[in-house]
Amino acid sequence: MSVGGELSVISTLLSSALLLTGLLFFIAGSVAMLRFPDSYSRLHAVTKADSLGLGSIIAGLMFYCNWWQNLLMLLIWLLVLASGTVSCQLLARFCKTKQDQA
Amino acid sequence: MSLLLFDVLLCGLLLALALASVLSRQLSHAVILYIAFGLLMALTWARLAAPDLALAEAAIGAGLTGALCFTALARQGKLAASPTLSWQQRCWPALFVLVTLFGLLLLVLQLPAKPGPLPALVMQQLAASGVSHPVTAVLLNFRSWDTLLELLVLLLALLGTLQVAPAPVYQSSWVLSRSWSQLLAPLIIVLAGYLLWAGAHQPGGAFQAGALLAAGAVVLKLNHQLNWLAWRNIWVRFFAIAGLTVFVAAVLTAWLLSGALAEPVWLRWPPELAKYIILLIEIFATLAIAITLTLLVVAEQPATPLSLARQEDDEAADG
Amino acid sequence: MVEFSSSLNLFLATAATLVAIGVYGFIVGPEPLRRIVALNIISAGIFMLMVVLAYRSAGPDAVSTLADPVLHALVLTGLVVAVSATAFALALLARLGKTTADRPEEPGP
Amino acid sequence: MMILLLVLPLAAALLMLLWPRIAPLLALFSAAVCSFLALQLLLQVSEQGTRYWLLAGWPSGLAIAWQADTLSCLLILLTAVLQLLVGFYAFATRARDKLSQGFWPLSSLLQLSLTALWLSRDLFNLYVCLELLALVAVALVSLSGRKAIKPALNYLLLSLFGSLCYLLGVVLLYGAYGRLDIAGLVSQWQPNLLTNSALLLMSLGLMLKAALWPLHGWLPAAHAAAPAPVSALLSALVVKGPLFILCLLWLQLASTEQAQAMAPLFAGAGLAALLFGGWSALRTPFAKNLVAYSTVAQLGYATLALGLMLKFDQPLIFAALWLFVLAHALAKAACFLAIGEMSGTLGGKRLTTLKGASQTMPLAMFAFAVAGGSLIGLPPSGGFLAKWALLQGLWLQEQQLFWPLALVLATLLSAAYVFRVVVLAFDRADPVAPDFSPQVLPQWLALLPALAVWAMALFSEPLLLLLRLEAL
Repeated sequence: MSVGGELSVISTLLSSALLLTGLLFFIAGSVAMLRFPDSYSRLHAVTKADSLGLGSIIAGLMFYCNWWQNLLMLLIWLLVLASGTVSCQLLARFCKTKQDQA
Repeated sequence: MSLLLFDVLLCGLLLALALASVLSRQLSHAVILYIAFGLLMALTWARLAAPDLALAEAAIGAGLTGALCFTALARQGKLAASPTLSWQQRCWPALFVLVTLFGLLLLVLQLPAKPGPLPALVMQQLAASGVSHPVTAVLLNFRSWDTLLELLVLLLALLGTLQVAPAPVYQSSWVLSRSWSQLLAPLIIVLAGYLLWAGAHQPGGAFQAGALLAAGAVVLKLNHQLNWLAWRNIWVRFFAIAGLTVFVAAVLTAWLLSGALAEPVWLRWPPELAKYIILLIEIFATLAIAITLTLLVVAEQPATPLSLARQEDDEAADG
Repeated sequence: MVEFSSSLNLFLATAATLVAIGVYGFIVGPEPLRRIVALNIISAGIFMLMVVLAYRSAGPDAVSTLADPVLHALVLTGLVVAVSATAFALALLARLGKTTADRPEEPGP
Repeated sequence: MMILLLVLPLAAALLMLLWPRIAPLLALFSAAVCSFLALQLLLQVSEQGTRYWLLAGWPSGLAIAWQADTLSCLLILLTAVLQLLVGFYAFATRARDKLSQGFWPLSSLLQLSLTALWLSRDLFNLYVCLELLALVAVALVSLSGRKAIKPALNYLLLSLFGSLCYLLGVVLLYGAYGRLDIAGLVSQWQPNLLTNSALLLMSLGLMLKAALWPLHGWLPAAHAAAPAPVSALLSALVVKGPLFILCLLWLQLASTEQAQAMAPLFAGAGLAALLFGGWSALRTPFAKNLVAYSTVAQLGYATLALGLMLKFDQPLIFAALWLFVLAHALAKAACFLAIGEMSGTLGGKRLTTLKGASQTMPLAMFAFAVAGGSLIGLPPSGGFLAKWALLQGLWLQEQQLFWPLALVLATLLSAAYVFRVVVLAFDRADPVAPDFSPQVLPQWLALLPALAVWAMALFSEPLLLLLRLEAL
């Protein structure tokens, strides 16, 4: 994947910006996970920020790869998005039932 | 230089996670940190030119061990904070461990840098092994006896688990997660098939494929699917031991085929058939590994006579 | 080349430290589940030592020549053995938790 | 033939999982055939000399190495025969003891893993065998239900820790020499810091697994909690596996200086085990714990013999080491079966249950007394044979008064704990229920290994010759 040398300046800048944005979202999500008070807001922070973060990192990486790898990365992103959504819902429901019981 | 920076970061994170997992006050934190540690280990294997291990670690080490630990946590009931230890209880072991660490560092840093004779030997014999991926060749031809015993270890862990495991704690299933797991299933089967097929010439193989299949089956089973997948079903038992059975059958057949030789050699595959034998073993081993790992994670109380005494024991306790 | 060897030493030292951390966790405990996690950390350290040794035998240009496949195969075997043993230990632990949880309900002898 | 010895128990175990109904039959059949095959193999090897195999015919280093010398063959034979005996006992008492069906496949797998261990001469393969052995042993212990879970978990965790120590040592050796077969390592062996530490690490792990003093803490609880046939197998066979590897390491791999340096440590640990184990056996109120502590003490003899062997390099002491192991295996199997039978029939775990057992269950008590005689070392039992060989070996060295004296002290201790049971048994029995009718067959089965250990004296010449043929 080390074809980075052939990229134009704009592409490099763009991809770096995307990568940095993704990183920022990840860090924000992780900090929120540690700092937020209850399960719901943590879930909210983690799933949203991480989906977006992963998306922009993948977008940033797309400048370096061929179409086949890009397709795979997109697929991975979709899978992560969907499973993140499902597991977020599951956890939230679990929390809700526990709350109701208590 | 950037690679060195990456390495420093990776190692630092690994150590921090391991330390935090050991020292954390709550057991649940320890488990979560350990799972993160497992994922980073997979990354480390990839960094150290061991893609086979990265695949296996991601599936087995992080995924299944994590699921197992969480099941254990769930079974323990309420999450109590760990008993606090006095500083003496922490200090003396720490001192001892520091001395050990110093000794170990001294040792590992003086290991010679020259490679041993085996890698060259593997490359030299690779053509005769029937596969072109050296790790698979070592696993299923050069040191196949280890692999047979290892399959046995896996089966044994299952036997032991079935004997002792209490009834699993099921949460009620939910439509969305069930349909999502059903959606994932074909993808996982395709991926596992690919890994299995790839194992002959590139990273991948029975264990990785089996672990992946098991992960899919565990998710399905947690959603109340695959109800036939239980030890009391004779076909499940049959396939759980199929890996070993086919292995032994192949050994015996190969041994009988080589009977023409003055001294038949055990575990020797005939070179022209080696490829097919290894493929056959791998297919059945994958199925066996998948079933075994699934049952290990979602062990149900068997209705087979495997543990009659245990059930009576339980009934006595209930009565 | 300098970078290669300093990286390697770094990984070697990390492996040794992981083993030490695991040993500490195993000795201090105190819950069985944490001991099991600690055992897994020890085995991760040992496997890491093996993988670094394998990587080292390949030399600095590890992309072109392969790392020691024997060690990789041994680690794979070790991984499966470790996960089997962990699963069994966790099953025993779960059973133990159930037994101790049941005890108060039993009529005392 | 070699292959059948491994394939038969494996195939039997797999079939048992499919059809649990015929499990006992299969187990007994495979054990019987294996006993016969092992005897054949022993005869063949003692006539034609040691046999070597490189598995799958790959060049040395790449392939896993096997070796069948007389010692390995003797141990294989012992494993198969004890398996058969214990299997018969378990079959005869299955109705009363409610032994789980899980016992049968596990016992066959135990036989397989031990046979694989006795044959293997490859450090990593030995590690896999050790893990297999540990998992089988723990699964067997956990058969007896809830009371065994805690000891079983403890046993498993310590055993895993021991395996990891051993594995770390193996990895260090591989890092240094790049190979795993013992023969190959011997040819390149150099005594230095690296090999020293690797040997020490491996020994630490193996001593933990073999329950050698001072790492024996887990053994009494685990062995006492298991069902009687399982305790017999564990004490007689399972702890001997790591001991065997320990001997391989120190007698084959280690250089003379390393061995000399380690000798006093082993001898001291052996002596401490003898004294401590004997004393604990004298104090415990439970019958099975007494026998389990006696295992700790008797393993002390083997450790002591290993230490002295390393020090004096005397073939007679080597023979003594393995005579101890053989005699102890047979005697301890008899002890556990007899005690299990008595406490099963009389109902109770305490030693006081055995009061008057000489009148209520004379046969089982006789078996215990006869086996105890070998544990003490009364002539002409197997235990005596071993002790005599050890003393003879020491005699050949001058100025050795300390060790014989220590042996006498240890003998007195073991006599004390055996007589503790025997005296209790000869007390007047409490009146028994009118329908009291102990089963006779299991008692005879307990007596058989006890008689076998005394019969060892008849074969003392060939046994000594077999074991002296080669120092491993």
